[in-house]
Amino acid sequence: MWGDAALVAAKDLRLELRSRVVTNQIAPVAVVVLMLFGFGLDADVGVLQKVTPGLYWVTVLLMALLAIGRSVDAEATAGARDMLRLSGLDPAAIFLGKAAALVAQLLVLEAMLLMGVSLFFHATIKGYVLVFVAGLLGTVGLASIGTLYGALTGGTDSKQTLLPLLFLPAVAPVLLGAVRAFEGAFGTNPHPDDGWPWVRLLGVVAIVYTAVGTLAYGPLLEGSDPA
Amino acid sequence: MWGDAALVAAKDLRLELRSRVVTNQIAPVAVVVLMLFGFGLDADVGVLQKVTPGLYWVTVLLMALLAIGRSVDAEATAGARDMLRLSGLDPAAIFLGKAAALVAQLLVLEAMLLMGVSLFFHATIKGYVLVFVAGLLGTVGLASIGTLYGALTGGTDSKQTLLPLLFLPAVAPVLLGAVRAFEGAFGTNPHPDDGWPWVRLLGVVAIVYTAVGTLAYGPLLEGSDPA
Amino acid sequence: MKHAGFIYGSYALTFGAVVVYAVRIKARARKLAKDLAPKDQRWM
Amino acid sequence: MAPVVWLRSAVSVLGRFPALAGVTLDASPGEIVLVQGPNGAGKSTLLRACAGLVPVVRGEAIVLGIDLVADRLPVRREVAYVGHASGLYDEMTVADNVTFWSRAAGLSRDISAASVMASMAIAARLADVPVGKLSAGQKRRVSLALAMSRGSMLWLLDEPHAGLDADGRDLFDAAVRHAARELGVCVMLASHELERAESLADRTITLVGGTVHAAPAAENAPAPQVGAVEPQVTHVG
Amino acid sequence: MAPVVWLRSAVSVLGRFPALAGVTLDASPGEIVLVQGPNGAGKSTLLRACAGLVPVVRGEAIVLGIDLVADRLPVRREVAYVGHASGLYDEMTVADNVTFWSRAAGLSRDISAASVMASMAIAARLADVPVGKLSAGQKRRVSLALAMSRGSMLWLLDEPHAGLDADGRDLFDAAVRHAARELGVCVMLASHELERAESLADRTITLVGGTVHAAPAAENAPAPQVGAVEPQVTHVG
Amino acid sequence: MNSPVPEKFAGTSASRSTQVLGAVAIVGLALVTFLGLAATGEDQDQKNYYRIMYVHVPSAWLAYTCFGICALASAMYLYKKTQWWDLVAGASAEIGVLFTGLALATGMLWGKVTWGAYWRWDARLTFTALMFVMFLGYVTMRRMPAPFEVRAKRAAITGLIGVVNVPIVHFSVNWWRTLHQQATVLRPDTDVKIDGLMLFTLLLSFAVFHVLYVWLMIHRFRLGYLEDQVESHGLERAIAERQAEARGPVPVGAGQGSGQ
Ligand code: HEM
Ligand SMILES: Nc1ncnc2c1ncn2[C@@H]1O[C@H](COP(=O)(O)OP(=O)(O)OP(=O)(O)O)[C@@H](O)[C@H]1O
Ligand SMILES: Nc1ncnc2c1ncn2[C@@H]1O[C@H](COP(=O)(O)OP(=O)(O)OP(=O)(O)O)[C@@H](O)[C@H]1O
Ligand SMILES: [Mg+2]
Ligand SMILES: [Mg+2]
Repeated sequence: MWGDAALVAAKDLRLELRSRVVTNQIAPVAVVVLMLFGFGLDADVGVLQKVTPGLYWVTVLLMALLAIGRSVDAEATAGARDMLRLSGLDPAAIFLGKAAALVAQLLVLEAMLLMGVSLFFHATIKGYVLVFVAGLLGTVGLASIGTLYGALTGGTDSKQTLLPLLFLPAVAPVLLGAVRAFEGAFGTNPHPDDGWPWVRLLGVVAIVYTAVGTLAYGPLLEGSDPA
Repeated sequence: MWGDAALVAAKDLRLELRSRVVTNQIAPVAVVVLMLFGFGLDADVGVLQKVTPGLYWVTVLLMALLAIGRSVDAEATAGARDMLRLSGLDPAAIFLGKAAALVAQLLVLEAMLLMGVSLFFHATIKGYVLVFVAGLLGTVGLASIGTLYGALTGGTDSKQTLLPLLFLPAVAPVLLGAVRAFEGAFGTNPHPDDGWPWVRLLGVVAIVYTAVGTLAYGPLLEGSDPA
Repeated sequence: MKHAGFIYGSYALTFGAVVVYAVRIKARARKLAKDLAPKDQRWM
Repeated sequence: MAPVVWLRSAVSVLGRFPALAGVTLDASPGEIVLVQGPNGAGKSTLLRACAGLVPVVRGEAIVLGIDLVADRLPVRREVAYVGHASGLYDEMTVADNVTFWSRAAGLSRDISAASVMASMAIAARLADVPVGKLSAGQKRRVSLALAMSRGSMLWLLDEPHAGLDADGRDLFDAAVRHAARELGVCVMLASHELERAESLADRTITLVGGTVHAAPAAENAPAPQVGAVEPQVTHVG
Repeated sequence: MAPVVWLRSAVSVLGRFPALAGVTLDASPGEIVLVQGPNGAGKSTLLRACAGLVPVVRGEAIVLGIDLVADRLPVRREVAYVGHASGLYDEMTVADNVTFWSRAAGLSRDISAASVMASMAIAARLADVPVGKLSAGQKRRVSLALAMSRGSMLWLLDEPHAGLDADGRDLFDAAVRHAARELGVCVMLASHELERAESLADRTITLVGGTVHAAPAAENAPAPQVGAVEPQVTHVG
Repeated sequence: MNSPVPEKFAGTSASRSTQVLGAVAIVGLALVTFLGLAATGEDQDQKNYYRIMYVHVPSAWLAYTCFGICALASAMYLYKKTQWWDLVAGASAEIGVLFTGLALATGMLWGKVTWGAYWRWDARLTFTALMFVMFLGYVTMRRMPAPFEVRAKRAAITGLIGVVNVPIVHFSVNWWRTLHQQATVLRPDTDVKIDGLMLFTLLLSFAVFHVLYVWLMIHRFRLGYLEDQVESHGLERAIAERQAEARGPVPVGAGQGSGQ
């Protein structure tokens, strides 16, 4: 199973390396989005700094959506889904592999974005460890939810269901926790708690969704193309 | 030509009605983003109200990006592009039709978002006419720029993501004008001008890009499949 | 001078970038020209 | 009669690969030409080049009196092309697809979706089924029916028999024969089902490595009339 | 020998449409069975049901000793299936695709991509071309080569000849014959190229409207051995 | 069309004219450096930081020139459809990206010393950055493989749209009153406000940067032409190879095309 997961992750990363979409194209977009945020809120620097963690994670969410779109598109055609189902790959391995590839790509993006934020938004990082841990856990959470979400929306028929609405309650705690943790790390949190308690939330969500994904991906991959 | 445009618009809307991607997938994302900002800034209602127009339009922009991706995807397969090229439809009509369908979808989303904003962010709309006109013109600008760049970047190997790279910079004036106009309409503008001057900017951008798109869509559709 | 680093740095950055760019396009031209007959190397 | 398709040393490039490496070919009105050859020989590319979907970058190409080297766009609305992929909107029903594409092609509103479907004997119950749910052959029938309804004088059909059942093949062959014999349509088809295709075709051209390997007749027609084009011989290779 | 495919009044539903409306069928090891029938008859659905891609909702189905009604997932990794669409990654090169799918299928690392490609005579120059750029027939060859390399005892091939050139067909037919005769593989193929397919097949089954219309031999084999399944007769329609 | 290249310059993108231009540019830059860093006096409130101006401002203006020429050449391409105009547009845009990047970088250094931060949310800064990204997109787009006419037409349209950014950047300080320096030299009322030697140095720098531009343009244009030439020679070779493949042994089953 771990071997299979590595195989799938390597495949997804190879697709990315061939197209370089994330590195060459999504990354600049992230920067532009940040600029638009910055300019849209330029009125006063105080507000900007206050909302920096929120803007950061919303940008990450957008990047994640684009990256997930790519990851899903790779298996979007009916033929590709069949191949995957017949491949003999354990669905859990497919899930873990795809999520891992997504985490790798997102982490690179986030590191870049963090530099952008500290340069353009004058964010000063006070807790590096907190940023790192919260970033990692938040990313794992986003990636596993995203991969699940992708399986839900990838098949043609499920588009007509309300399943994608599940995305909403799932992703909200991750983003919220991550924003709060970053507020702690950037020292912009008005509350005295320093962000670490939120990391626990992020950790729980990451673990839960990774577990749910590992178990549920099979049935989802299964059910997503009834025709 | 108007008939052709209506034909294309009706087709795109019909595809949306059948797949419900915008309503089921894009709308929830918008809600997540709004909630995120809401929670992030709830501590201080003053700040929240001050940045509401900015957050509103940034959210609209994100949704527009996703909806445009969807609109481009409809014609993304090699076969569909061929059919469109061979169809005898005037490219200008294809552009106008696709942009119009996009405007229709975005307006629905924006109306929902506006309700969300006034409910959750306690935004009070003082100038309904201003909101309506600025919203409409801003949306037309977004949709025409998006459709244009969709053609520019569609069909290449890296479809969805080169799009934003070119689209976002062009869209900055729209975003800016719309935010300022909404600040006027929400009464949160620190400056005394009430937002109408910005509507002029929005109008100019909408007209310019609709004109450019009508003229340039043919060559772009043409060029977009290098293989 | 106060902040001399920034002032000299900006000059160095500007000239340095231009030099790097110039060297790169010239080298690339040299490399490509190797595979072409002299008559095919120039527009005019 | 002036040839409908007139190619002289035509070259087309996909990526950096010269899929057509100098094709010389004439096809006249009313003629059914079979293009055969091994996989990757360039059959599909040849049909796509004639449809104005792929640029001709060297040589000369005049199709339906339009010079493709100068401007290939006008030819697109004049031809009826069916490729390997259907290009129909999978999420829209058969009837909606047929209506949309017929209107787009400027077909009269009198021609109903049902009558287009009937031309390839597509069951009426399928009208409300999304195209994505159809079987391979059913989808093929829709594509062929749409192409044949365009009233074009040049049909470019890429493996039209693939996916069709015995009835469908007979129906299709009859339609092609009728179009060629009665209406003077020029039909070019690529196929690997040689027996069936050869019995339908008037002439067979073998494409190998992007060039015509063996054509029974020498291609010697003069260049057909075109707006303002001087026939200049630019043989390559 | 126990049949590899053993269906009794099997029903499969696509959306609300019973694409298989009660199919009874046996296929033994070493047998080549041709499934023919009009468009939309359910041939593809039959093959997909046997591959475990479409559920059997009524009747009985035992494939490779696995009861599909109870749990169809385990059969998937046991069969070699080639459908209408290729399912390869268009953006990845041929070699990368072949390597990925072979590894995924658990093939030994000793089997190189080149050797898989060679089994369908895919030109070595194509190894580095993205699959999306291949011609229809070249893509088909890759799919077939991959399926045939899986070492499966049941091959389910949906219109395998479509797109293949003359050489490719000969190569493919020889591979199928070899597998059936020498290795005892059971091959089921759907096809509309009746002459070619019938000469290859041992037996032809005609499917019409989701049921077997005419099978030369009565299907009378007893249910093959399965883990813990009681053969319960649930005939429908 | 092709005239022989002098022996001396074969295999390079240089020529007599570029040698002369290059020499002028080097001397000019040396002069600007001397005047800018040593000869000119201190500014009252800017102290010495303003010296960055002599590279920052000409870089920004040259970027305008580059994108202007790119747009002009793009329009000419759409009108004439010749490779020459396409190459000019591509070369000019690429150099424009370089100098926009330099204006940004030097502006950020300047900002750090005067405003205390590398970046401020100012209209000119934002739009300059957006202009940079847009033309970066333009350059990326030109590199994507596509048939010449297709790529050229697309690039031309993108270039024409992109140039709209130039007036936006230029007038942004008037439209959105903000931090960045208002027009000092190119003011609507021509009442120039700065000291004579400073002004001379700035104008000299402006001129020298444009000489540099011409030099870069010639080299970049020739490189672009070489790239196209190599591509088209590669095509000739590929065509020949494919024809050879066709003349080789006829594949079984493919050769017996007989017709009637
Ligand atoms: C990242 C930061 C900066 C960027 C992107 C930037 C960009 C530009 C651009 C595009 C121009 C050309 C304007 C025109 O004439 O249309 C310009 C001019 C100029 N900049 Fe900056 N700039 C930056 C920072 C600064 C700073 C910090 C200063 C000094 C306080 C400064 C002083 C000037 C001056 C004096 C001019 C000439 C103004 C004129 O005559 O129009 N810039 N800058
Ligand atoms: N980007 C590319 N790089 C290399 N080769 C390419 C590229 N794009 C296309 N090709 C080659 O160009 C040829 C295209 O041929 P085409 O599709 O016209 O073949 P065909 O005669 O229709 O074959 P088939 O019988 O398989 O349908 C193929 O050999 C393909 O490998
Ligand atoms: N959602 C649906 N609604 C109605 N009919 C459907 C639906 N999904 C599939 N069908 C029908 O089910 C049948 C599927 O048949 P299948 O694809 O197995 O045919 P086939 O025998 O392989 O045909 P072909 O020769 O054309 O490949 C078709 O008649 C199709 O119209
Ligand atoms: Mg083909
Ligand atoms: Mg089928």
